[in-house]
Amino acid sequence: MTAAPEQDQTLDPGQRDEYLALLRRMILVRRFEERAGEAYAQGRIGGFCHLYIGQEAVATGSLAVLRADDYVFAAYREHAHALLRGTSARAVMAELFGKATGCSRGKGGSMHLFDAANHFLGGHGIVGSHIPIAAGAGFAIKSRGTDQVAVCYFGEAAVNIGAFHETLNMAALWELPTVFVCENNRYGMGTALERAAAVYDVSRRACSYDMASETVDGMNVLAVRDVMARAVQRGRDEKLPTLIEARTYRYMGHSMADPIHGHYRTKIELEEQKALDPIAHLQHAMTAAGMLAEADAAALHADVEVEVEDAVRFAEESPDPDPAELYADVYRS
Amino acid sequence: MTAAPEQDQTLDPGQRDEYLALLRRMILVRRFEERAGEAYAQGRIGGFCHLYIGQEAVATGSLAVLRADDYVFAAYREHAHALLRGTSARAVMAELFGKATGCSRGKGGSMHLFDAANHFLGGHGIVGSHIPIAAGAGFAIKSRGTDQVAVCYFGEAAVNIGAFHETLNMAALWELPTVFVCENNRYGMGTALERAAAVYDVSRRACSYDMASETVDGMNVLAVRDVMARAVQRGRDEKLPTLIEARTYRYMGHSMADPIHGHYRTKIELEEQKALDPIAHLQHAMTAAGMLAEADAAALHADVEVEVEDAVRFAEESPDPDPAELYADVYRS
Amino acid sequence: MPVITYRDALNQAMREEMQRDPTVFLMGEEVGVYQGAYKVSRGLLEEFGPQRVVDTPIAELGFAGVGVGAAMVGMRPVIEFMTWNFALLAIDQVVNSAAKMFYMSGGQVPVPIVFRGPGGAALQLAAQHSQAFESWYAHIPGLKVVAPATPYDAKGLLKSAIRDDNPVVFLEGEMLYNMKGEVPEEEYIVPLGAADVKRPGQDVTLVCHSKTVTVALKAAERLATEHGLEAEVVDLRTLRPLDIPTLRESLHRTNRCVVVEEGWPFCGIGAQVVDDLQREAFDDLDAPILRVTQADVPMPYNKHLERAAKPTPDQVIAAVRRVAYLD
Amino acid sequence: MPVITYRDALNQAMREEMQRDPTVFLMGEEVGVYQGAYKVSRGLLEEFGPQRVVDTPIAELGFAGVGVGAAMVGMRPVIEFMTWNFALLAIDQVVNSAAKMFYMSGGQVPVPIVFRGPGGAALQLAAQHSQAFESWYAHIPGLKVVAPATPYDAKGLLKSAIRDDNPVVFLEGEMLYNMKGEVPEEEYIVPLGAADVKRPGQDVTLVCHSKTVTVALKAAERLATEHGLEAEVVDLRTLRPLDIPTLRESLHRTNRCVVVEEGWPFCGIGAQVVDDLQREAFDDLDAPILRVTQADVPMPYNKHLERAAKPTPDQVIAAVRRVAYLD
Ligand SMILES: Cc1ncc(C[n+]2csc(CCOP(=O)(O)OP(=O)(O)O)c2C)c(N)n1
Ligand SMILES: Cc1ncc(C[n+]2csc(CCOP(=O)(O)OP(=O)(O)O)c2C)c(N)n1
Ligand SMILES: [Mg+2]
Ligand SMILES: [Mg+2]
Repeated sequence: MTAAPEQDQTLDPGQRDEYLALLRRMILVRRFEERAGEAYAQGRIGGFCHLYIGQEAVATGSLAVLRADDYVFAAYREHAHALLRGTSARAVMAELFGKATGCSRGKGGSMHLFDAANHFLGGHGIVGSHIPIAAGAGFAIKSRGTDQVAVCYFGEAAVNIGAFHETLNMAALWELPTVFVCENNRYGMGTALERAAAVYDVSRRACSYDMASETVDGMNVLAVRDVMARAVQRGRDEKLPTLIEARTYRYMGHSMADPIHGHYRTKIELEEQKALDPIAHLQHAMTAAGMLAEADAAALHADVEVEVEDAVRFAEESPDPDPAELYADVYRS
Repeated sequence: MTAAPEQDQTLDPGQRDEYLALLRRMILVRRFEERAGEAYAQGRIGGFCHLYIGQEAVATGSLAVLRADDYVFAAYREHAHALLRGTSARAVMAELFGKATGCSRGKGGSMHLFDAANHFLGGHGIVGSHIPIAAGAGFAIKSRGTDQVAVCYFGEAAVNIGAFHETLNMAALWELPTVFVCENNRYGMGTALERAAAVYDVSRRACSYDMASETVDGMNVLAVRDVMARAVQRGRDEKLPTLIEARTYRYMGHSMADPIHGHYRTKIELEEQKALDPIAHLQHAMTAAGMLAEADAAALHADVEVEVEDAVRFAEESPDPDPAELYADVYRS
Repeated sequence: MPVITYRDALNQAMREEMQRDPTVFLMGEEVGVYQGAYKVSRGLLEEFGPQRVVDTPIAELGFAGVGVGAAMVGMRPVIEFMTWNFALLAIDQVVNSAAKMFYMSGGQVPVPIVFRGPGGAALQLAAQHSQAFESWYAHIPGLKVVAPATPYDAKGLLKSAIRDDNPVVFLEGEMLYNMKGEVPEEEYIVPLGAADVKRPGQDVTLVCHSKTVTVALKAAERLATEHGLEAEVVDLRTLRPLDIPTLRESLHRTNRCVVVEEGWPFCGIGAQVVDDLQREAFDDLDAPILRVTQADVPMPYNKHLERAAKPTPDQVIAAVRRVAYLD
Repeated sequence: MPVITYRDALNQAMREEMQRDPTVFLMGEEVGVYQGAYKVSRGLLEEFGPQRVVDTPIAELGFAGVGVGAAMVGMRPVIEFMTWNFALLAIDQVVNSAAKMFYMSGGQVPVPIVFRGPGGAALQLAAQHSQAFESWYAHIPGLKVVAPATPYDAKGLLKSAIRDDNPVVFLEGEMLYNMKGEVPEEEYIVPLGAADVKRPGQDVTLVCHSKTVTVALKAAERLATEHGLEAEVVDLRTLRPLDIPTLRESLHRTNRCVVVEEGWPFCGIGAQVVDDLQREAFDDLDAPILRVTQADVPMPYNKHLERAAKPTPDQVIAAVRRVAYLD
């Protein structure tokens, strides 16, 4: 039931720049989340805050193959998706701090990041609710006859809810260019997938809809990228949906309020999974292949550090929304 | 996509009494429904009234193998299920007439027949809503450790709704002794299954839950009975659920307010299906096998006629509920 | 002026808006091939094709969500619920997604969508099919809620709703679909948020909407001829935002008020009208405001019980006589 | 008397009822292995085993329906919604199945079930996680609706709810789980349908429930010390059926009333209280009844905006001064 660790792909020297970009993005996400966790502990971020640490390869690999005009929808564990979609670390961090400069102007918070200019459309807090919403973007694309795709990220626990089923049926029936990316990190809060689902393989659920599906090692950013590339192509060219199951793991508790391990999973399991760290994985492979000098790696980390610290400072120094904002944006006039 | 007409089973002379009973029950249902249709046309039945004509073999064959202590749940096309479960034709007809002597005391009507003494628990009007409810009875059975089963009847259009998915997953995961009988009559109102579902085979949906499933010719009462017997045994002995898909057809419009054919299906298709009439099917087979003399058949029909006419008269002559009933039964004190 | 049904008025509104704006589409159960469960969408599939008149599986939650997503990326979906009873399955999308998206995105992502379909009781459809959810939707900031009573209003309000940039809950009366009334040939709209005085009067204000406008008008006729009282009948038309100024103005003249609605009493629309008016017009009130509502029970099937459960002109007249201190 | 938290009071109620009656079971997300998302069910899995403390998939509609079915055949399910926000997905089962079954079966099939979980806003959970749906459930005949404010009431009311033969919607306050209060060691129950005067007074009646009881009590203290006004604080405890006699009796003495609630204003609980009181006690009212509610907006994330959206003692004091014609 563990994420099947795939063979290391042999790295292609011609793709060094791309590898480097992927590595940097994963490090950015990791560092951003670590700092968000610290800020939360200091009381500067409130509410629920769900970190993405451990799962970086999934969003990084998959979002790398999208175009700017595609649409992206995510759940509440979505800081990474916003960042990788192009929202600045400043705007995301400021949103977590509830500031007027945040990407949702301080009104959405951690669970409701939006960046319409980047076609990043949330940030949804009700499990499964954004699955039909993403299919709706797919429907609009099909209506207009463009070759965009809509992409939806959700956890494995969302697969058992009605909205998943209703949507996958419609997406397959109507042939909507939508990619459903299930980030199977094995737990929905404290419930292991095998205690919530009669069938462990999420990708097998596609059988009920005659939908294309693939399972991928979600700790391997290159594998994710390649699977996603196929799914996106299927959407653009054939106007068909795909269900992707990325087997991954979260290293933190469900949210900042929850324990990292305890009743529902063991410390040993956690350590085993940490050995599969997606960032270390790529970094070592590149180093081994002579594509990344020690100094380059250090520079990468330092560079990210600067970006994230700048984001924290920006968030701290930004103003709260004007009190009149309370009554703004209820209706559009 | 038609109901695969199965080979006629060779009839077993030792089972003549049982065949006769099944035949009589199907004729009772048919005649009851015809009379209900007439009464509706005369304005003596109101609201929505969904007739079961054409589908008799499904409820008749499957309910024949249940015990009195099993629980049965149905949707709004459930006159047959109530009758076959043992509610008198009088009590069902009186309910359709809205009378105090009806099985729901005139408060439920055609869509909400209940007979708690017979463990017939509705009569549900929201598509799919009784699927988890039936699983709840299965859950209670399992909790108490008895060997009853809960049985749920629903149409093929209900398969696309979230409640179906959520329930089948839980029933399989928790191993609930529940039989899900999908009456695939090919249409949900005016929508053919292939226009609503990415996958035509309802029984294939069991793949998402690792649940046992079978497809059966729903125009053949004996085939239905045998498939149901296996499913019930699986529930009683192994405490496991089953999904049965019975391929059948309705000869009337969706409800009395709807056209029999038109935009959504052709008259030719209807005639083709009428050639598969489940009652004629069994009656001819029995006659051919020398198990049913012409006179016996006539007596059967006459006997049913008396029962149904008596029910109509009873319903007509019964009183309306007392006006005070309006405020009774909102709460149990 | 042509006289057409409420059903056809709604049909015209959708047809005209679909002709005018290619981003408008209609989606729901049986809206296409079957021409609509209540034939409101008759002919639209033939005119606009299956990409704009979309038959769905029975999956209220799913197709409401599809509508929300399409609206978020610039379409203007009209989502038909076969009846609002079934919309309970989709209510998470209406409330948690549609109503909140613009606000929680900090004003970035409007959701211009109309959810429409028949609500309230028809005839003998019993408990699960006879419910009026006006007050539920009107409770929710972010939604607009409309409930027209006449063909004219139905057409003009639906056109406004489709053009509105916010999610609009549009509650039609199943019992009104066959109602006839004058509808101009020329294009017109009725703005959201404006009540309409359907009958002037100075003795008592009858507040109503949707099906109960007829009930109130019938009561008003009999009040005039049999009781010598002239009732002013105010049709709310839009329930959120509520047109308080029109109500206040009427109450200022009549000093008495009865609210008539089809829904259950507890926390119904009438309760809010009472709350607003006793606060904003306390000194104008010569008597408590009374309400006439559905009986506080699930709807029974039997037709006599059902009739007794529904608001009637008799009940309105009795309430008016009480607020006029005649009984 | 032992002092325990509201959380533990609820826990005791469930434990005692499960010990007392083998048909009682608890079902919901994370109620077992994880000990409850808010730890209300701590220790119950260990004591009663997995057939009576049942972890579910995320499938609110499905497991609510499973509860309804189990109740129909004689069990007494307690269905925990992790929060009432997610119960929107299950509301069809609560309203169309649970609330109507007894009626539409002609009194044959009772549904003794409790739906419980935290409602209302906690801290900075933003629009989709900060909603108080009291008035929605209270709108529905066939449901009883309970919203306790103290550990004592929480325990006593939950025990009554579990023993009740009707579906009960039991709304807990997430912000109240850590609140401490005295709870007797001996068995007791608090009957459904009875309000409780939490503080006597003669100048104004403050009507409240759940979290706003604290708000009202704080306001009352300051009204007494800073404004010379003695407020009577009436905690509704049960919202349906509503204890009108207790409210009337209070208003008869105070002649002034302010209703405080956590939900949105439009068609909120306060609207119904106003409707009832202006009708039943019109002549006792010296001023309009005012209401203090959540701001009529989806809940914003920013903590200052959030604070401004919630009802506060300051707002209550301002309203009281207005109904006392001091401002
Ligand atoms: C409909 C609904 N039910 C319950 C919740 C509470 N909840 C929030 S996250 C979560 C677990 C989801 O797990 P999964 O889908 O696997 O995503 P992950 O958190 O692992 O990324 C739950 C139960 C919710 N937000 N929405
Ligand atoms: C949730 C819901 N949506 C829509 C309806 C309206 N409706 C009643 S029956 C029906 C078709 C159901 O078809 P199927 O499940 O195949 O059963 P059949 O009528 O063929 O027996 C529809 C759409 C409903 N009752 N409930
Ligand atoms: Mg997960
Ligand atoms: Mg069907």
